[in-house]
This record gives sequence, C-alpha cells and structure tokens, in this order.
Amino acid sequence: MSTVAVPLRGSYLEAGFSLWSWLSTVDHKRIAILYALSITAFFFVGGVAATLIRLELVTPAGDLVSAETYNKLFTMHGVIMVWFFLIPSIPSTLGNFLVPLMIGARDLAFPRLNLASWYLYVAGGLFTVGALIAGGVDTGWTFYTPFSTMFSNTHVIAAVIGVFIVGFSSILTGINFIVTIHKMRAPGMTLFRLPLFIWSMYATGIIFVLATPVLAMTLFLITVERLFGVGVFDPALGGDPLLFQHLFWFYSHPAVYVMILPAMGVASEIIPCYSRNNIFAYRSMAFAVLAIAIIGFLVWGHHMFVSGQSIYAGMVFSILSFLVAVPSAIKVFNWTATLYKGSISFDAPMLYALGFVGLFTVGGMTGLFLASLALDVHLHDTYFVIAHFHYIMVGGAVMAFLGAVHFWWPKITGRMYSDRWARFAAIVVFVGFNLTFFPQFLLGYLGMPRRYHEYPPEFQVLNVLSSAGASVLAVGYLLPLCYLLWSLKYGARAGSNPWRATGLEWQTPSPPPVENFVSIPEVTEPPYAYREKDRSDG
Amino acid sequence: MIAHPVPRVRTYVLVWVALICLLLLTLGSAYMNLGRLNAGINLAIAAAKAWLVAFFFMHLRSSHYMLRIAAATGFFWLAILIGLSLTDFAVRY
Amino acid sequence: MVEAVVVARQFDDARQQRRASDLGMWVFLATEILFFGALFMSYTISRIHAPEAFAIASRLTNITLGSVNTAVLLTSSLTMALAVRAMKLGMRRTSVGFMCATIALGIAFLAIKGTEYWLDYTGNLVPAVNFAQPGPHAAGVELFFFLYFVMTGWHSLHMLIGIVVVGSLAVMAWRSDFTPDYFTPVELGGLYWHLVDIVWIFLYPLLYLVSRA
Amino acid sequence: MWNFPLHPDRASSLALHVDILLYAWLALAGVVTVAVLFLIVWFAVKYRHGSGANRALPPDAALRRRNHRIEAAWIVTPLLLFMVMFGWAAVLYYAHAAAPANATEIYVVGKQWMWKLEHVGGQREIDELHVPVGRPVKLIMTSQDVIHSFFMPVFRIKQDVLPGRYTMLWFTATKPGDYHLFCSQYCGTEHAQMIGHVVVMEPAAFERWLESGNASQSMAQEGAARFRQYGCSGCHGPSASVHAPKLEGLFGRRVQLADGTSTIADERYIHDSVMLPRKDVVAGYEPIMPSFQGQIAEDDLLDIVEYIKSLQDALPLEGK
Repeated sequence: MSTVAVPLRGSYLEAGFSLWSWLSTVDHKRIAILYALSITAFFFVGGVAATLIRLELVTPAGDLVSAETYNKLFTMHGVIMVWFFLIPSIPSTLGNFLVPLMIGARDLAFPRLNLASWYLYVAGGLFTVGALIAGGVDTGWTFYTPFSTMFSNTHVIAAVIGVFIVGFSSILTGINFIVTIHKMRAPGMTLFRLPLFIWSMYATGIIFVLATPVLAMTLFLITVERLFGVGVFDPALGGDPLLFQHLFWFYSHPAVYVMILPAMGVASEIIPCYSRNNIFAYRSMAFAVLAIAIIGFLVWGHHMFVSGQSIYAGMVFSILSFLVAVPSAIKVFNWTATLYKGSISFDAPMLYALGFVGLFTVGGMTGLFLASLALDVHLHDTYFVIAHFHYIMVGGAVMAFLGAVHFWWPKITGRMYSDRWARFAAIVVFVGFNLTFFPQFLLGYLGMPRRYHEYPPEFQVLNVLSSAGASVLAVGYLLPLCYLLWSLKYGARAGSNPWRATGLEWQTPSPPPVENFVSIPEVTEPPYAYREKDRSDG
Repeated sequence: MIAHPVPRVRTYVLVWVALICLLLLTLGSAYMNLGRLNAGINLAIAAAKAWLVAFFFMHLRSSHYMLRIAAATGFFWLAILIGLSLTDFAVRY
Repeated sequence: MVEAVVVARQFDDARQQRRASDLGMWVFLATEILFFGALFMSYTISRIHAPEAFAIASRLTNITLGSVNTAVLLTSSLTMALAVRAMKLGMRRTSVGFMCATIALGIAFLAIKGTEYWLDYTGNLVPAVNFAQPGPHAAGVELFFFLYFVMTGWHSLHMLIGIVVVGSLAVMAWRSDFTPDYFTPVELGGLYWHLVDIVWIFLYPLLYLVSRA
Repeated sequence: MWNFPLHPDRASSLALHVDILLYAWLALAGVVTVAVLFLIVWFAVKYRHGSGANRALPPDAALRRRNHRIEAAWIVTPLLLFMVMFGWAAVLYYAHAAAPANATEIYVVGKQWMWKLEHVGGQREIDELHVPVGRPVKLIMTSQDVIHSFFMPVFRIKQDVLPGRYTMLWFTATKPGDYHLFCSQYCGTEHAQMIGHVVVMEPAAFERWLESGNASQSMAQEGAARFRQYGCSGCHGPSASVHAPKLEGLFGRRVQLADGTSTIADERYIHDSVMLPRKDVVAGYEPIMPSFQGQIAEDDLLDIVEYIKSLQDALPLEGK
C-alpha cells in the first residue's frame, strides 16, 4: 500500500466560501454539514407538529385543532421525523463525516453519489413539504391500505413520492458506506480494528440497501392503486391489505434498527473515552451489531399480531423478536462493564451516552413486553407502543445523536462549546424526556389508543403530565442550538484531540484538512486502547 | 495487467447454447400437465439459467468472494421476504 | 503499465478503484433484486389467493412472442459478455460491434414487448384502461394482468436504461476511452445488462408458463 | 387530582392472566433495569476520575478467561429467560386463539366511523355491545370500508377488523359494568369518535335486555327476508329451476370444489361465495352466480350468513 503524502491545504471549511462551493462539493465532510443543516430544519418542522399534538392532548376534548388537522399533524410528525430526521440523522451527518476519517481514507468511495444522495434527500423533502403546504396528508406515516389508496382525500401521492425519492438517498448512502468500509481502510486497519461506530455504519448500510428498495416498490404500488384503482392491496379488487403490511414492515422494522444501530455505535465511542477504559468484549460488540442488523430483518411480523395474520406467523415472529433482543442486551451489559475499573469523567457527551444507555434499556425491555403475544394483544396500537418506540428513537437515537454532536463538535468545527451549558442541557433533555413519555406507558396499559385527538376524561392527568414534560423537552432541544451556535464564533479553539481519544479521526487537525490526513496513517493497535494510551501518556 | 485469464469465446457460446436449451426445456415442460410439479420445474430451470448468467456472463466464477456474497445476499434476502411471509399466507385459511 | 489510468483522488491506486467500483455495482444489483423482490412477493401472495385465475390469465399471454423475447434477451446477454471480453483483450472495434448487437437485440426486445402490449390492448387485457374479460375469474385475471404490466413495465424501463448505458459505452469505446487496463464502465454496464436479463429469466415462467398444459 | 386509575378494570376471564404476565414482565424488567442502572451509578461513583479506587486488572490471560465466562453468562441467561417468557405469552395466546364451541355469536360490522352490532336474535346496536356475565361470547367481525380494530381494554383484547374478510374475537365477561370500546386502528378523520360502550350484565338482566330490545325478528328471520329481497331464493330456493347448490345443512360441512380441492363452509366461505362467487365454485355446478360485491351491505350479508347457519338441521326452506 502506498502512503500518498498530500500537502496540507487548510481545513475543509476554508475550501470555499461561496454558496456554490457548498452546493457542488463532493467532500464528504461538507456534504455532512449540508445534511446536518437540512435534518435540523426538518427536526424543528417535525417538532412543531409534535408540540401542537401535545397541546391538543392537554384536554380530553378536541378543542385546539379539528380532527382532520390533528390527523395531518401526527402524519407529518411521523413522516418527517422518521424519513427526514431519524433515518438520515446519525448516518448521513456524523457517518458521512466520520467514516473516511475513522478508517483512514481520503473520502468515501463514490463522492459524487454522496452529493447525489443529498440532492435526492432535498428533492424528497420538497415533495413532502409540498404535500404539507398543499393541505397535508392524513394516513399516518404507515400509509395503511385501503385507507391510503381508496379512502383518504388528502395529498397522499405527493407525500409517498417524497418518501420514495428519499429512499434512494438512503440506498446511495448505504452503497457508499459498504464499499468504503470494505475497500478503503488504511493499512493495518483490519476488520477487527474497526471502531464500533464503523461497524454500526456498516450494518446500517446493509439495512439501507436491502430494505429500502422493498419500500420503494411498495410505495409505487400504493401510488398506482390510488391513481388507477387497480392493485394488489385492496380486497375489493381481490387484493390483500395484509400484503401491504408485510411489505411495509419488511422495510420499516429494519428501519428502526437504522435509527438505533448508529446510536449504539456512538455510545461505544463515547463511553470508553470518558471511562479511560478499553471497551468490554470488543468482538462480541461487533458481532452483536451484525446480528441485530440481520435478525432485525426477520421480526417484522410482530407489528401484525392483531392484524389478522395467522397465529403461526405470530408465533414465528414473536420468538424471532425475542432472539433479536439478546444481542441488544449484550451491548447494554458490555457498556456497563466498560465502566468497571475505569476513570470516569462526566463531560456532556458522557452524560448523553449514559442517558442513552438507561433510556435504551427501558425502551428495549418494554419492547419485549410487546413481543409477548398475549400481552401485545392488549397493548398493540395503544400509547404503550408510542412510549416504547419513543424511548428507542428519541430516548435512544436522539440522545445518542446529541451525544455524538457534542463529542465530535470540536473535530467538526474546530471550536469548544460551554461544557457547563451542555451538561445542563443533557440533564434537561433526560428529565423532560422521561416526564413526556413515561406517563404514556401507563396511558397505554389503561387502554388509550394511539392517534386519538379526543379521549375519555380519566386519561387527562397523565396526558397533562406528558405535555408538561414535552415543554421541558422542547427547552432541552433548543438549548444546544443556542450554545453550539454561540461556540462557532466565541468558543475556544479546539486542539486536534481535546478528549485524548483514540481513533484516527483525532490524529488529524480540527477541523480536518480537505484530504483528511496529512499522510495516511498506519494502524498498529486495536481500537479503544485507552489503558495503553494513558499508560504511555503518563 | 489482466487479473484473471479471459474465458474463451467457446465457453460463452456453450453457456448461451445451454441457456437456449433450458428455455426450450422449460417451455416444453410447461405443456406437460404435471400438477404442482410444473411450477417447481419452471422455477428450478429459471434458477439454473440465472446461475449460468451470473457465473459465466457476470464472471462470478472468478470474482472476489465479496462479490459472490453480495450477489447471494440479494437473493437470500428475497427468500427471507417471501419465506417468512408464507408463515402467514400459506396457513391463513 | 504504460497507459495512465485516471485514479480518483480518494483511491490509492487503480486496483483499489476497480475493486470499489465492482463491489459498489454488485451491492447496487442486490438492491435491484429486492426492488423487483417486492413485486415477486406480491405475485406469490396474489397467486396463492387466486391460483385458478392466474392459470387462466397466464394462458391469455402471448407465449410465442414471450418465448422469442426470452431467446432474444439471452442472446443479447451473450453479445454483451462478448463485448466485455473483447474490450478486455483490447479489441476495440469488435467490442463496439458486440455492443451495437446488444443494443439492437435490446431494441428488438422492446419492439416485441411493445407488440405484445398492443395485442394485450386489443384483447381488452389492460387493467384500468380497457380491461374486460368474461368468465368466472375476471377479478383474479385482472389482478394477474395488473402485476404483468407492472413487472414487465419496470423491466422494460430497466431495458431502456440499459440500452442508453450500453449506447454511451459504445460511443466512449469508439472514442478509445477504454483500454485493457481500464474498462470498468464496460464491465459494470455488462453486469447491469445481465441482471436485467436475470429478472426476465424469472418473469418468463411466472407470467407465461403458469398453466399451459 | 390523583384519582386516575393505574390499571384498567379486569372484566374478562383472560384479563387476570394478561395482568399476571404483565406483572412478571415488570418484575423481570424491573430487576434487570434496576441492576443495570445500579451498576452504572455504582461504577460511575466508585471509578470517577480522581477517586482512589483500585483499577488494576488481572494479567491478560486470566482477564480474558474471566471476561469470556462473564460474556457467556450474559448471552445465555437472557436467552433462557426470553424463551421462558416467549413460551408463556405464546401459550396464553394460543389457548385463547379459538373460541369455545358453545360461544354466543354476535356480529360486528365496522364502518367509518361507527360500530354496528347485531345479536343472533336480531337485536341491533350501534356503538354499544351488551353481553352477559359468565358466558363465552364470540364476535364475528368485518369492515365495510377500511381496517378498524375492535378494542376492549377491560377484556385485554383487540382484533383488527378487515374489509372483505371475517376476523374473530372472543371473551367471557366476568364483571358487570359499563366499559370502553375503542377503535384502535387508525381509520380516518373521526377515528377518535369511533368509540362506544361494552355493557356487561347479569344473565337475567341481559335476557330482559334482549327481550326489550328493538328486534322485530331474529337475525335469521331478517336474513331470510334479505335472502328473498336480493333474489337468492330464486336459484337456491326449493322450487328453483336453476341448478344451484342447496344450502340446508351446508354450514360447517366440507364442500368439494370444482378445482378438485375442498374447503369447510364457514362464515368466510359463505361471505366469499356471495361477494366473489367465482372464487370457490362447488363441484358439479356451473359458475353462473353473479357477484353481489358493492350491492349488498356487510350487515345485510351477516344476516344472510346467520340465516344459512340456521338451516343447519336441513329443514326445507319455507317457500313463503
């Protein structure tokens, strides 16, 4: 392997300041920034919808918005948060930024595809926002037939096309990650020296390329059925609505792992760093990531226990769902064991990461409640499910996303933020989150169905608690926006490795040069060698 | 520099002849009433044809093992999609 | 190696670049399999629901044109494979010739397919346009033809893309853009062409041969 | 202010079993979660940066051996526990999958946005379901339009209600009272108003309710009227000149079909025979029956199904 020396040409941020230099960039780091800006915008659009939903639910009567508006609000909340925030969140921003840096490459394998993926994302977003402006969609993010094809009078097709397009953005990202991780590792960077974040990006890539095309074709079939009144889903045409559900969840369940696997990768980077300890059981962590990605494809039918699918299918999908929980449990235990005999400090990223572990544990355990057949019959489509998946996707994925942003912020921007504010924000998010979503577990067991804009009065206390928590959570999400932006101008300059972390990305200046490395590094030791590093640093 | 020896034209032509023969075979078998066996034969022949194309025309025979894994994965995941769905549809009624 | 191979800035050398492209293409082909996979799944389930109707409907397809088209497509795969081989051996003109043959066969395929569509149209077999069939299983037959048009439609679209791709490759090859050291685009274009062929290999028995006996 | 319940009433024979399963899960999940959180907090305090805790690890080989044992323990333990919990939940689910043969049948049609229910005696209800205590009740459900879901939290059961298909739900109520009935599958604008009551009554009160009900005639009688109204009797009646299958004693029997297979004549079969008559043609008959799809409402069809069921004892049709 030749080690090509590249002259240092200043940081990637200084490679051009015009708008066009950003819109035409093929630098993975700049594309990551483009993605970060766009997903943040979508996060706040989805957040506004969530705010209105929680406000409406303060009282049992449907008094703030009409039923129609409410249905459009939760649909847009779901569509935007799932496809335009959560799925691209960690992979397309931090993954894009870090994959080449962490494996010691100059860029992703296909930089132009990478830029194309961002443009597809924007095009898909425009269609979806277009559907929103034109009057909204009221099918729920799940687009269940025959409601979405034959009965809804809203702009289903525009929204479906938006999601169809953004799917190809995911596919391109997935191809790029898989090829880059296989073919472009630095000398000495063997598979089992890869940081776990890279393993999680690899697993995410697999899910992107294998699940997304199925969704794309399914959405195409929905569109045709809606436009022409012929298709395979409507029973009035001899079709089967459960066929849609199988196809939809074949994508959408693995998509949940697209949200949580990167979060696990982030926790696996942060926890060893602030524990100054080697990660516990590196290999089983890597295998667990792969196992989750693969078994995660075999469990989709647990969304359909009461849908009318056969009880045998229910049994098969139930047992497989329990199996996929085993590697997740292993990961939680291993993170905990990583703390053992460490030297732990509690900087903001660590608080987010520990918060992630706790909330993910609750989310994962309640997921097992739902995988239990007899219990799911009662809990399905209630607020218990809402609480469960928000613990995974918001408590898990968003906490980890924030942790990752804080951890790599100095690397990305070259600036330090206020750690005191950041720790405060982490605690606000954690408290606000639990206050918002824990009451929903109780609501669900009491029997409150999801997607209700009015509800019986005995559910009010818990709903008020939840809405109160949501306002705390909103503050928690606005805080980082403020102090992180502040740091861009006033923050102290960050050195190349402010956290004394291992990993190749910390061996290059912050912010990194255009070509990532002055010369491609050679890897000689396993990842997370914190004990060895601290010993040699003294 | 050429990584692998280039297959001879004869190989390609023979594969093509085999493909056409299989086409005739599947067409012919379809005109024999074999009950459920017809579908099985048709699919088996289609799989054989796909294998010939992939191994010879697409050079999987001499490719890096990663490429073979990628190809196999696509088909395997399709089998998962259809196979696990059949736990529902095949026993629904 | 005398001739310079353009290596993009992110790669170490031509070999790494070629291997990355190969793997990228195969991963893309895997997504294509699952893209069509959703249709194969819909077909399987619909056929389980309406086996009789699928048998009847399949007999309404044009077996002659369908079988000839299969042969045309298999032959086009042969010419494409020979085009790649010729390029690998540096026989530029031969390669361009085989690519032109591939394009011609591809166009022939689409022409035959178009003829079939026309016959289907005159036979009142197009769902949502003019579908009208007598008999006890009309709804199931319509379902079959819906899938028939969606599956062959997506396949034809892929053929069209393939023809454009091979056409561009032929032009580039004619301009001597490729050498025995660098012909990755030709190889990848060939892979794409063969995959579209494989999709048809499965469509053929599922659509034309359900119940001919 | 704190007068809200923490778990819903238990009003079916199943409810307690589901609750016990929940409590078991709460205990298990609680122990695991608390243990993990305790360890995190304990390690975080004990090994905080600058603390004087002993951080020395055993030599490499011994460490590796110990770690492997720990890993194996926490792969195998969750796996075994999960399998136990899977088995428990699955057995409970399976045991409750099929209704007992003596269950009272009630027919349910979901439509945007109301529930229409009909008792065998012909009593019709909208958004209300009256059932007696202590007697198994089986709901046979279908939808007129989109997918709905029939959810009764106090019974701990729900089931999606699909168009073009019958799904089934059964329970034995144990406690009189007035409870919630929800639609739990999102079904359009007024989804949140597709709610109602389940009224569980003492058997005697239930009988009184049945008698005071709005039923002018039983479901089967109603069905017989529909049978004539839609012209079914023209072919399937005793004096018909058309060669059509006889329906007396049909229900529950195995029927030979024209394509060589056979099927049990259940509700689904009768439903499909009316709506999609070409789907399962009876052996020995011409497929001449027209489809009634789009012409007959699902609740009328349920009356006809009940009528055909009532012909169980092969009584000759009343040719009035």
